[in-house]
Amino acid sequence: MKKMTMVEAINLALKQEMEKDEDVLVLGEDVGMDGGVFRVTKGLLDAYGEDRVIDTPLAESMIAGVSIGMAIHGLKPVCEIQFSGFSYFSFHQMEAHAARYRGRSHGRFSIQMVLRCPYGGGVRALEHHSESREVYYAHTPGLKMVIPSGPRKARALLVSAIRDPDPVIFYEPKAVYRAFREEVPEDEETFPIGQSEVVREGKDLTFITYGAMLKPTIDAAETLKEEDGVEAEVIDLLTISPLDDEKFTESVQKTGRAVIVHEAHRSFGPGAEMIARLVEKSFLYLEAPICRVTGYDVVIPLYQREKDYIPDVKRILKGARETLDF
Amino acid sequence: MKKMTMVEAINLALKQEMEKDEDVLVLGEDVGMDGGVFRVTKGLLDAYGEDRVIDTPLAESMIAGVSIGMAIHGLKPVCEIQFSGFSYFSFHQMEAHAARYRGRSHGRFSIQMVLRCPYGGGVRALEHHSESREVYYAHTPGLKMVIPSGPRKARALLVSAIRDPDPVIFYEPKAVYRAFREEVPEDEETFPIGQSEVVREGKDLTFITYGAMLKPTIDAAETLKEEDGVEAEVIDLLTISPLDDEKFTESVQKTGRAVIVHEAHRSFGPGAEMIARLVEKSFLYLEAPICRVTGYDVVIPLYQREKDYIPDVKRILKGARETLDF
Amino acid sequence: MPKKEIDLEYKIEHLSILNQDGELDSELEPDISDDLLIRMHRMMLLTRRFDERMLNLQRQGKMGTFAPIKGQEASQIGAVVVLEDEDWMVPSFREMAAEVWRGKEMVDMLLVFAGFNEGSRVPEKSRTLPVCIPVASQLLHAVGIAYAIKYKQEKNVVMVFHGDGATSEGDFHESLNFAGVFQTPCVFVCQNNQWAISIPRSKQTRSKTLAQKALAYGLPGVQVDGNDVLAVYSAAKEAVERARSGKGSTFIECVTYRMSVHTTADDPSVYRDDDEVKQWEARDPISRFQKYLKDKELLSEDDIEKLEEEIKSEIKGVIKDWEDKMKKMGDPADMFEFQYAEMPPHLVSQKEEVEKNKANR
Amino acid sequence: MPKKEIDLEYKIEHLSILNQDGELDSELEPDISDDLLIRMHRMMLLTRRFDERMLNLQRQGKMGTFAPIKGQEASQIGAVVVLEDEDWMVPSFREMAAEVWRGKEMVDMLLVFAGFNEGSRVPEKSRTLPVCIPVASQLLHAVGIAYAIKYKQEKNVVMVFHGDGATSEGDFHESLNFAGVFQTPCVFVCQNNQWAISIPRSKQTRSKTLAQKALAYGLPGVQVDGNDVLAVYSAAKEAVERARSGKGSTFIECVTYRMSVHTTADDPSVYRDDDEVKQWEARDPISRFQKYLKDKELLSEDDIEKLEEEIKSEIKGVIKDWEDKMKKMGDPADMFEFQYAEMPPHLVSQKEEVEKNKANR
Ligand SMILES: Cc1ncc(C[n+]2csc(CCOP(=O)(O)OP(=O)(O)O)c2C)c(N)n1
Ligand SMILES: Cc1ncc(C[n+]2csc(CCOP(=O)(O)OP(=O)(O)O)c2C)c(N)n1
Ligand SMILES: [Mg+2]
Ligand SMILES: [Mg+2]
Repeated sequence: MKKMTMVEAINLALKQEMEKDEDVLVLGEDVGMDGGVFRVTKGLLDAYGEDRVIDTPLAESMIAGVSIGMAIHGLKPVCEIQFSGFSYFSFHQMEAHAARYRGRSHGRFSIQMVLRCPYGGGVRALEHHSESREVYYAHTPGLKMVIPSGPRKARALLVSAIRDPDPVIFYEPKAVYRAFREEVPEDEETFPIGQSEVVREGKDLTFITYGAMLKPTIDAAETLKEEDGVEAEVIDLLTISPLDDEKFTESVQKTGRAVIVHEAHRSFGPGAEMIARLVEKSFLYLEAPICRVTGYDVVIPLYQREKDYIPDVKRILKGARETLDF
Repeated sequence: MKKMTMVEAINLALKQEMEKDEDVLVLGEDVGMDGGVFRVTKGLLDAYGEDRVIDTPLAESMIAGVSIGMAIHGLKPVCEIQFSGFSYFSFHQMEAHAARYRGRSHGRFSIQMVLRCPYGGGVRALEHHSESREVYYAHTPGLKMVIPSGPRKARALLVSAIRDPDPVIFYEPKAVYRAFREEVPEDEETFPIGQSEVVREGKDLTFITYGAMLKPTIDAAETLKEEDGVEAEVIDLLTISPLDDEKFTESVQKTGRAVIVHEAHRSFGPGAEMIARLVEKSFLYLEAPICRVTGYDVVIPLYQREKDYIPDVKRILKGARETLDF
Repeated sequence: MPKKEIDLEYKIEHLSILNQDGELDSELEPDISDDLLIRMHRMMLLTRRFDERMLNLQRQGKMGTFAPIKGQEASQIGAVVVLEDEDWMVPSFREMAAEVWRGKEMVDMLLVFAGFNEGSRVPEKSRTLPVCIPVASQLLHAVGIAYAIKYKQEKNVVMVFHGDGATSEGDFHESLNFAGVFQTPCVFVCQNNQWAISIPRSKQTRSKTLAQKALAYGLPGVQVDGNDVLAVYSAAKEAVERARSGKGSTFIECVTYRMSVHTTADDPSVYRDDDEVKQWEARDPISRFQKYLKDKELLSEDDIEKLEEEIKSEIKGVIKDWEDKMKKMGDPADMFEFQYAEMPPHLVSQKEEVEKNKANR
Repeated sequence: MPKKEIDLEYKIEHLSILNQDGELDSELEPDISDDLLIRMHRMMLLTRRFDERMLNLQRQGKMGTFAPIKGQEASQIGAVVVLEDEDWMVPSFREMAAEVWRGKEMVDMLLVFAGFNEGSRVPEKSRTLPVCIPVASQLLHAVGIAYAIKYKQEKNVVMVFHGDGATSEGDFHESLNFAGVFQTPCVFVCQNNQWAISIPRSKQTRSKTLAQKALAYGLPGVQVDGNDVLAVYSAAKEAVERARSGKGSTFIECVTYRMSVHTTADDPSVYRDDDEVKQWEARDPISRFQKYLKDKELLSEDDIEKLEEEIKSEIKGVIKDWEDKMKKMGDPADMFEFQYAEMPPHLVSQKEEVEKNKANR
């Protein structure tokens, strides 16, 4: 198997789905000639032409709204918003329409579209390029919200997202884009949307995380083993909404302790929902308060202080140890 | 004291603040001549003229963005988005700018603006007129999010919001607009933003709620007393963000049991944050899982099924009894 | 200061064929078959009466909010009749006449306005979108469909409706720009009915016409008398032909008038003069069309009387049907349907919750 | 079909005064004091060199992403010098020259691009907004400020900058429409540098000029040679005077060119021809202005040499200052400042968390 970065793996998913299905097309700012500002759509224009790899004018509401229209007429658009921080320009289109045409038409129209965007910190970028606001989408009925953590899952999930009859918001952790390589099979691979995965087994503590936070969380789990003799289970959510609460419920009912790790702001953040579900379904199993290791409730600072905003191994360890010591 | 509806009380707040401070002005669609589609701004145009009570063209991003500019030059705009369902057209302006100019300018600019909009179900309206999506704003650092429950509080909170140096999203429960009257003092009254209120005392159970849900929650509390001999405490949040977790922490540490009631969708909804805070701060006091009685995770249906979507006394009672029986 | 003028190769024209007294500019008379003329007239009258009836039902408390179309029949029917069934029609929320022409069941309209989601269903073959409440947002769907048509090398077109107020929204701008850049087969029909709730056209924008906004996107724009069904037809026909033959989008401003309330929740007496309404009554699109049809001997007073009776009983039938249907509807658990192609686990359990609650009541 | 043409009373003109060889159309020569001319030239040269230096620092890994201005000095300086201190200037993210003219400290720019929030501070008296990254969204703030000025019956104006790509955004449309309806004292300066990252002007919109977009809002629009600092000055002067005298907004399209990369994260060789860049190098705004100044005997080769030296040491000083400042910065707990006027309890406790973490490291 070839070793790929996440950028290459996503590119592969796009290429193969376009090869297989003429209805799949790609649109966004600079996705054509330029191959995307992160080179995720590189080579697609040459392979499929400008009708199928569409360099749009600079307008995010348009990108989302036009994709909705395309889906109504049977296409399967994969649109790119250059950075998640600009996806709020199209938020009303996703909330009012992508999420609702199925219901509004009483089942007639499927908005089979994927809205891809890089999110999160880690690339020394300017303001608005480092946010992690998946909650806006996760709280919106009718949308699905997916966040892969590594190249192989990104490829498999994107293929599933493109084939999913519902609109999928696909947040790509830009810190992971070129951070490491993974073996990615050339042959088709999918991964079910709505399903999380236990990526490390353990009996003492459950970590729930996703996206760029998976790596430091696994590192923390390893340290806990080495330094504290603690076996931590790590769950990679992969889909944020609809939330797969089965796997983490099962895990926490075994370990009795949970730590949630995400880049997003803490208050009204994704972790709160996981805590709520754990309280609802596993109250009597909980041996300690569930800990949130998260971004703070401030605008993410420019890159010099970014590392203090984004959870790192030290903060994860601290949260885990407090939970274990409770 | 005069008895007023919430519409009249909000109108009074606007009138008095405009009378007192020339920098306060009102803008939005149909707020002038028409006095607003709910008549909240009635009479203001006649009293203050069209430069101060501005009928804008039909463009929500403009309404928010222009308000931000006005605030930068020292005005205190109170803008109206006709229904909260259309406020997402301006979401990027609130997220990217209203919330951030203070930080971005390192303290130089205050975006002293209020964005008012009617929210929630209950008026037999068309699609997009009944949503309750306060989480979008509550999760956004730099914004404040306020939801009054009755005429008197609405008036006092709006005055405080207008005087608050930070941008305040002011959601008005349209189901309450004309539902009942309350005595509202003619003389100035304010209520601190960021502070909740215990509106009914009790020792057995804590209800946490706000907006249009306060009324059925109090009714449920009364029923519990009559039928079950249970003394429920009821907390009216009033401010959703920054969340006043002190009062409900104190209450739940006394009662050991909590039920959260809101119209918003359940998943990744406001209730989740309250549960997370309770788990973090009051874990050992909890005698039962915290129950969420909420809107479901579906687009709010048109009015024939709306009553099945929005929590009512029966559903609140059911949640409370399950919590009490745990 | 003297500067070099740039030739924009551009002009904005106004088209009027049948004036307000029903007098014809015969040079411009479009070639419409007698049969089509009669069906257009019937639809205009039917929807006028249906509109009146709905207002009535709403006032009786039998329905929630709706947006009457009175006065805009010509600008809707004149445009929409030009479409083939396989063309797409994208309405805003005030195109009841155009929707009914396209096959939307009147009983479904009543159901929506009475608060039943079922009424917004779109039958399998229909290419008419459901109404769109958020102003101007549907324009992007229209150009997206148009792009898809072009991509698939099909020959259909899209016609999208919107109001004068809608021209102020960002989504309007982004749609027309997309249409210009990609030369999509999409015809924009602006129903300039002079008002956006309480905001008159003059306060909506400072541009002299709405039609000229097309220039910003390199698109042709034309203004027509929207109460003149022949003018609307001619402009729409030309625009649809342009689109169908691959020449791209056209923007049509129909100058018409909202003779009734904005919606049933609105009271226009607060903000507009009765005089203005009276002036526009004289320009009624139906009476002027009737005069034309009479002049052509396609219609007599007798025919009109018979037609009115026919329409009355048709509407009566629809209402009966509606009342019957409503009795069979309203299962609260239905709200969980059609949220996703497959119901995810959390909705399955919430649905069970609702069913349990229902059983316990 | 024959229709009645509507007189739009409208034309779009192109203004050019100093051609690419520095030859003057003396009839159009604006009346600018020698002192101002010299200061304009100095600023253009200073910011050209500073831009080059920043690119250098970025390539060495000392700074993060930034957007070079090379080639756009005239269209920025020509416009901004017309403003008074009490006027407002609202930049996008590529107006370094205009910002420095307005008093923005170069050291602060370096700080921002090196990832320190402190660099975006706005001094108490300054009426220049911080840069705005989300394209076109700043236009609404500009017209809002302009409304506030008018409301307060003050005499100042607002000048707002944006790019060609920005004209596609909904916020652009909504801003110009607001400016038209309320006749706000706001001058729009569009830096049409031919590219929006990899999207050429021709794919951004089908309209022949960007200037003509103003027609949609009933605003005057004009196109100028943006590499001709005299033309930009003249157009800006006229527009600012119009605005100041209560006659409302003007839209100015400066036809210029982005001679460098979009940002330091961009590689234009992927999407644009070197030949195009070469053509535009011949139209460089600085060399042509220098020729004009030499012809006027306001500048000699010697002066230029001296100036280059002066600038070099000025920039050196700035960089030294920057390096010193950076050493004193970076307390992580600072991220909690300026989120709200008063720090709410949850931030107080999160700040404590950060301080505790810091202490434990
Ligand atoms: C985005 C959005 N903002 C506000 C509203 C509330 N609203 C409904 S109709 C309307 C006026 C629309 O005016 P126009 O486009 O002229 O259409 P008309 O109602 O005249 O047919 C407004 C403001 C809405 N539905 N959507
Ligand atoms: C709303 C938004 N969308 C996308 C981007 C990413 N982006 C930054 S600059 C740019 C191109 C801007 O082009 P133009 O307006 O011509 O300005 P220029 O960069 O040429 O100065 C894009 C797409 C952004 N900053 N904001
Ligand atoms: Mg209208
Ligand atoms: Mg550009």
